[in-house]
Amino acid sequence: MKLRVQLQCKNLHEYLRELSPDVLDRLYNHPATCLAVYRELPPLAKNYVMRMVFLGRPLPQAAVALWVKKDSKKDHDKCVSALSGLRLWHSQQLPGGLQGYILNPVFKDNLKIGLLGGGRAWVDEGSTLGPDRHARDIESLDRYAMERWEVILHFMVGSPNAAVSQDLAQLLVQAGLMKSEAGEAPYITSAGFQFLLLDTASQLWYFTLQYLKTAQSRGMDLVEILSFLFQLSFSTLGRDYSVEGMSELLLTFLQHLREFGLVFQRKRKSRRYYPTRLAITLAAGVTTTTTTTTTFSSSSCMTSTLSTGETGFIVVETNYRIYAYTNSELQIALVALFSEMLYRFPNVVVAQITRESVQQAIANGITAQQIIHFLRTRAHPVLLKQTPVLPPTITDQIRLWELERDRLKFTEGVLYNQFLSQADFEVLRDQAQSLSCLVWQDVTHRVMVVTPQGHSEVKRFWKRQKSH
Amino acid sequence: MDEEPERAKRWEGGYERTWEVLKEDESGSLKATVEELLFQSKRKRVIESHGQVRLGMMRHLFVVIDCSRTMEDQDLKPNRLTSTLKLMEAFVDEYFDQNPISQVGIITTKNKRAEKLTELTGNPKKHIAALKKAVDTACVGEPSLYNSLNLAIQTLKHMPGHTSREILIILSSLTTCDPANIYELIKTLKSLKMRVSIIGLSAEVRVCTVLTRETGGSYHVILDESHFKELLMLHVKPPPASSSSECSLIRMGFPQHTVASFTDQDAKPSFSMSHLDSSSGPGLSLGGYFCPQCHAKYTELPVECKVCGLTLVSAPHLARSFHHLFPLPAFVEVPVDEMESDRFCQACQGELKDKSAFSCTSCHSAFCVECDLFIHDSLHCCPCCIHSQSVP
Amino acid sequence: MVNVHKGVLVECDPAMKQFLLYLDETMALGKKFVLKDLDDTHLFILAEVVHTLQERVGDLMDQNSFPITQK
Amino acid sequence: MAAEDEINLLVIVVDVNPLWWGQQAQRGPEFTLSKCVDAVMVMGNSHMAMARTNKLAVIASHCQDSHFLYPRKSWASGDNGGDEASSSGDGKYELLSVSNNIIAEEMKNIMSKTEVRGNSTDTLLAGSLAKALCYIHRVSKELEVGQDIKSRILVIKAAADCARQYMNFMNVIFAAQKQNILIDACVLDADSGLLQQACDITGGLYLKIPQTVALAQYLLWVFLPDSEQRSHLVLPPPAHVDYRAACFCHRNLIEIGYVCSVCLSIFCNFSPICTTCETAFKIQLPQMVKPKKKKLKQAM
Repeated sequence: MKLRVQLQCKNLHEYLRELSPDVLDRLYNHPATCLAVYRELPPLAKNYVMRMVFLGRPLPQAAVALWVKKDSKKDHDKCVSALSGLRLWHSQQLPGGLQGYILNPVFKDNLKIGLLGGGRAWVDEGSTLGPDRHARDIESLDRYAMERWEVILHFMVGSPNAAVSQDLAQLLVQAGLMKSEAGEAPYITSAGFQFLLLDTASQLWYFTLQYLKTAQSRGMDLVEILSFLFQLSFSTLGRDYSVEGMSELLLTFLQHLREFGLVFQRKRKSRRYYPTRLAITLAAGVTTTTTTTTTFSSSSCMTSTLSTGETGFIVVETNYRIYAYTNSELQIALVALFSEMLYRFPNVVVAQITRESVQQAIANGITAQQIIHFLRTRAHPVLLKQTPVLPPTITDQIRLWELERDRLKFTEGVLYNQFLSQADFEVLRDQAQSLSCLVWQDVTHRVMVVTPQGHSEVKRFWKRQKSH
Repeated sequence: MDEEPERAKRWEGGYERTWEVLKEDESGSLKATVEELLFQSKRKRVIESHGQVRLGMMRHLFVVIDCSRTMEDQDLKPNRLTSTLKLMEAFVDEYFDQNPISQVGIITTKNKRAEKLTELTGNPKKHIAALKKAVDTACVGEPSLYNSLNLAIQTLKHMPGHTSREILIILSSLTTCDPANIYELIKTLKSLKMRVSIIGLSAEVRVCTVLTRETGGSYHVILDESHFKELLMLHVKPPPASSSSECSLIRMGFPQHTVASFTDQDAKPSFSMSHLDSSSGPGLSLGGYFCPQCHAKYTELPVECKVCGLTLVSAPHLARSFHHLFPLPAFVEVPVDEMESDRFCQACQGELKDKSAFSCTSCHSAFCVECDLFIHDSLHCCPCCIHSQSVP
Repeated sequence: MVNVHKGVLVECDPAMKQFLLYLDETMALGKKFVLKDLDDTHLFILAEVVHTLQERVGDLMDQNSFPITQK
Repeated sequence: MAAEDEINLLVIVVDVNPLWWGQQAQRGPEFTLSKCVDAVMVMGNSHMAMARTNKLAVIASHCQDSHFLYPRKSWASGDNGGDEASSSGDGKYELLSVSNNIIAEEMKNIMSKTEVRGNSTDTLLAGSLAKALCYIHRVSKELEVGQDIKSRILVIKAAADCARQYMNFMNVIFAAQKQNILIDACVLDADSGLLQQACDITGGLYLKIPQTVALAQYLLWVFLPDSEQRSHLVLPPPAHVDYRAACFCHRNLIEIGYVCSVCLSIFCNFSPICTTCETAFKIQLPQMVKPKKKKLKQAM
């Protein structure tokens, strides 16, 4: 009955927790992964790790618990579970019989290497190749990255001149962002619309997660590509790195990243690559995207837009007008998803949010929250100076328009009525309740509704009951 | 308005071509001149500090707030009263920050009467609380200049001669309802060496001009809210002491803060004297400041001992006022092109991007505009001179 | 004897319920579709009308809304 | 995670007074300046590794000068901290190795360039703190709209206090307090009254470490958490701060004194003329005072 599919996106920790312990331990074998995982820990847990990283011995658990004040017990428990969940520390018996904590030795060593050095180099230096004659500056890298990424988005909305590789198209279909019926060009799904409205960092992270999901089926080693991704995210913007020493598998991966715009490589066979801002801020998307439905605080949205090097271009006024200062066909198309276009000028389009346009968007599976999030993350700096960033009249009205569609709530079910006795009703109701298929009941009128799935079970029970 | 009473009014002055400041560049853009103007206005904020003038460091100030019907005008948003009270809160904070051993009292006037909102005290919290509450007061009737001044005089005239006696009036109404001849009162004020300053919210009024001129205060009329704030903040700086004011050595106590922990067996909770007059709040606490003369306990400084009358302060309180006494001379503007040293600000290490830098007169280090402002507004000492000072 | 109906449980505000009952009585959808009136906020209806019903409710909302913006 | 939303700037001020460190090297060779700088680097690296938005600055406080060790002066000119700075190739996070190289290099520069004039054994902390504040001020001015910054200063202090700095030091403390900047102090040698006051007024932590060899551990345990996390952690209790005033005439600490109403100088005994501003005071006895001198002596 429900028409909408919510776009769910996990954060890094939720993702890692699902991996097997074996894979996790192998992941921690690279300093970059350790640093990335460390950064995503709760702030208090980061301090725990820092306090223990230079200690050789395990610490008594009781002593660790005394690190925090009494009022912050809850935060402490959260940290303990986060650290244990990610296998960053283990419990260990101390000589005196006490329980103690010790950091995962692999994690500890590699974090130390990441912080202070003393290990192997992550990659061969670009400098061994000598200076690049075609060196790229940061602006051109940014431009390149955004262009590449927009091609993918363009492809999703079906722009005629956006072409992507077969691999990528397939990935989009597998991710559920597009659908393709036999022989026809793929078209966008409602999840795809929701995806378009995310900020770039979150889009990227969602996309990466989907990529990782399918990576194993392509015969790729999860650990190898994850380590490489994290390594990229800790590289310096505007520097070149050499592909020397990369396995065949990673080279294919690199080609994929090149298509997404995460790295720049002048030619397919070029011996060097430049990570772009998209790759470096990949980790930023990790934190800001928890689930797309959560309310974002304005500041966290800020970091995500800023980090990808875009500036906001949308001004929303209380008279329901939107001014989008952009030339990008894609951005204009995105704005048009939930608004009515009024005028188009060389550097700006004027649109209007109307009830019809919002309802149309909602019918496409976009939620009000996603529209508001889209507007907020792309808000013009002028708009950002005011609090709240968006006029409350607009945000409230968009939410109200969404609620309008929810005045009726439908639940499929089977109605039981005309019970002969109260006892009969109660027996059957209790049974339905224990099968947890009871949807609704009215004791005085002896009426109840069960789910269609539970119906057969309840019916069988009733037959047996009667035959007694 | 404070200098010459017979100065030409603006409408009598020459025809000003204010728009001629703006000049287009070759491409027809105004950007350069606008930036130049912004730069100039930034720079203007560094007020020329008057070097060796004796200041009245211990101030007793009464602020009179007009609460007459005119305060309901909405030319300041949301209305004059709310806007004034908001600014007053900031003023009180800043005042005690800059004048830690001074006192303030607030008087409101409406309906031809004057009432004390708060007594003359050195505790900012009380004033802020009272101001927050005052937002709901109804603005009625006419203000009375005479009654408010009279009320302020009653308290101020008992203040010792070495302190300043000041009254600041925020006047919204164009009229005042006085029970007697105000010119007599002005004479009294003058003889008592009280300084009256006025900030007008509407327009210039003759009686105010006379009042401020006679008592040596200043009179300004606001242009808009930001100007209002600027004018109010001018009164945060201690005024030059009148030459005839007395000087004396004041006895003060510097109590030590004793922190008693719960583990200490001897520590007994005791009542703080400062809670005597406040009806709310728990008075019992462990540590505190003990008056070195009579051992009465206080939780906050500065305070005048309720028992023996000794003024209790801590050394940092006095230090807070030092920058008024030893102001940092203004830096001189030097064009960046003429500088021989590398073009980085000595303080923040940033590149000097503007056309001119600012150089300290004694150590000749160059600073950027932002640092210049910051140094004069908050820091009050030159980051580079500190180094040279120590070399004998 | 216990009676069993397959259908859809509708949960809505009382005002909306009245509107549904009105549609039912006037045979606006061409037939009766309310199987049972449960209480103030619940109805049990035929499953096949759900889609048309949503459209009708949408129409009602359209009639009740006024353009809040002028172009 | 609220900490991700704002920029967290840590400015470390290291006391590199060559006299003190020279003496220290003779006293105990196990803790030298280079060890101390290493500890600072560990602290800085840990801070920067914590979050992408964390920023670091290091200032060396010398006898007569203070130098920015990191970032370099050209820090605004680009993200890539210079071409010559490359990663160390031993698995360290690139950003960290770049910053560590810069710090080490600048440190070398200072030590080789500056010669010690005079025999002042005290470090000019006030100057370094003032520069730190200017730097913080500048960084916060350059923020983009909507960004927040939280800054704190960590002082690693070796040499003794300098009494002549008192006024400047106080000015710096009040400026920091106004900007909501914490000043933390990690003291290696004798207790510093000035820093105690600084920490107390700005709400920072003051710690005199008993074992200098373990400096890095102390830094990581006590000073790494930012103010937000400090509210959860059990940390050393606030130091007892002596707020008694010292009189200007004999430098005695006094509980009751006399304060000049004109210049706020503090005296332990009553005297008819203020020695600082030469004001003659009115005494309760009648007809003692001549007309006052209006000219004041140059104060400094």
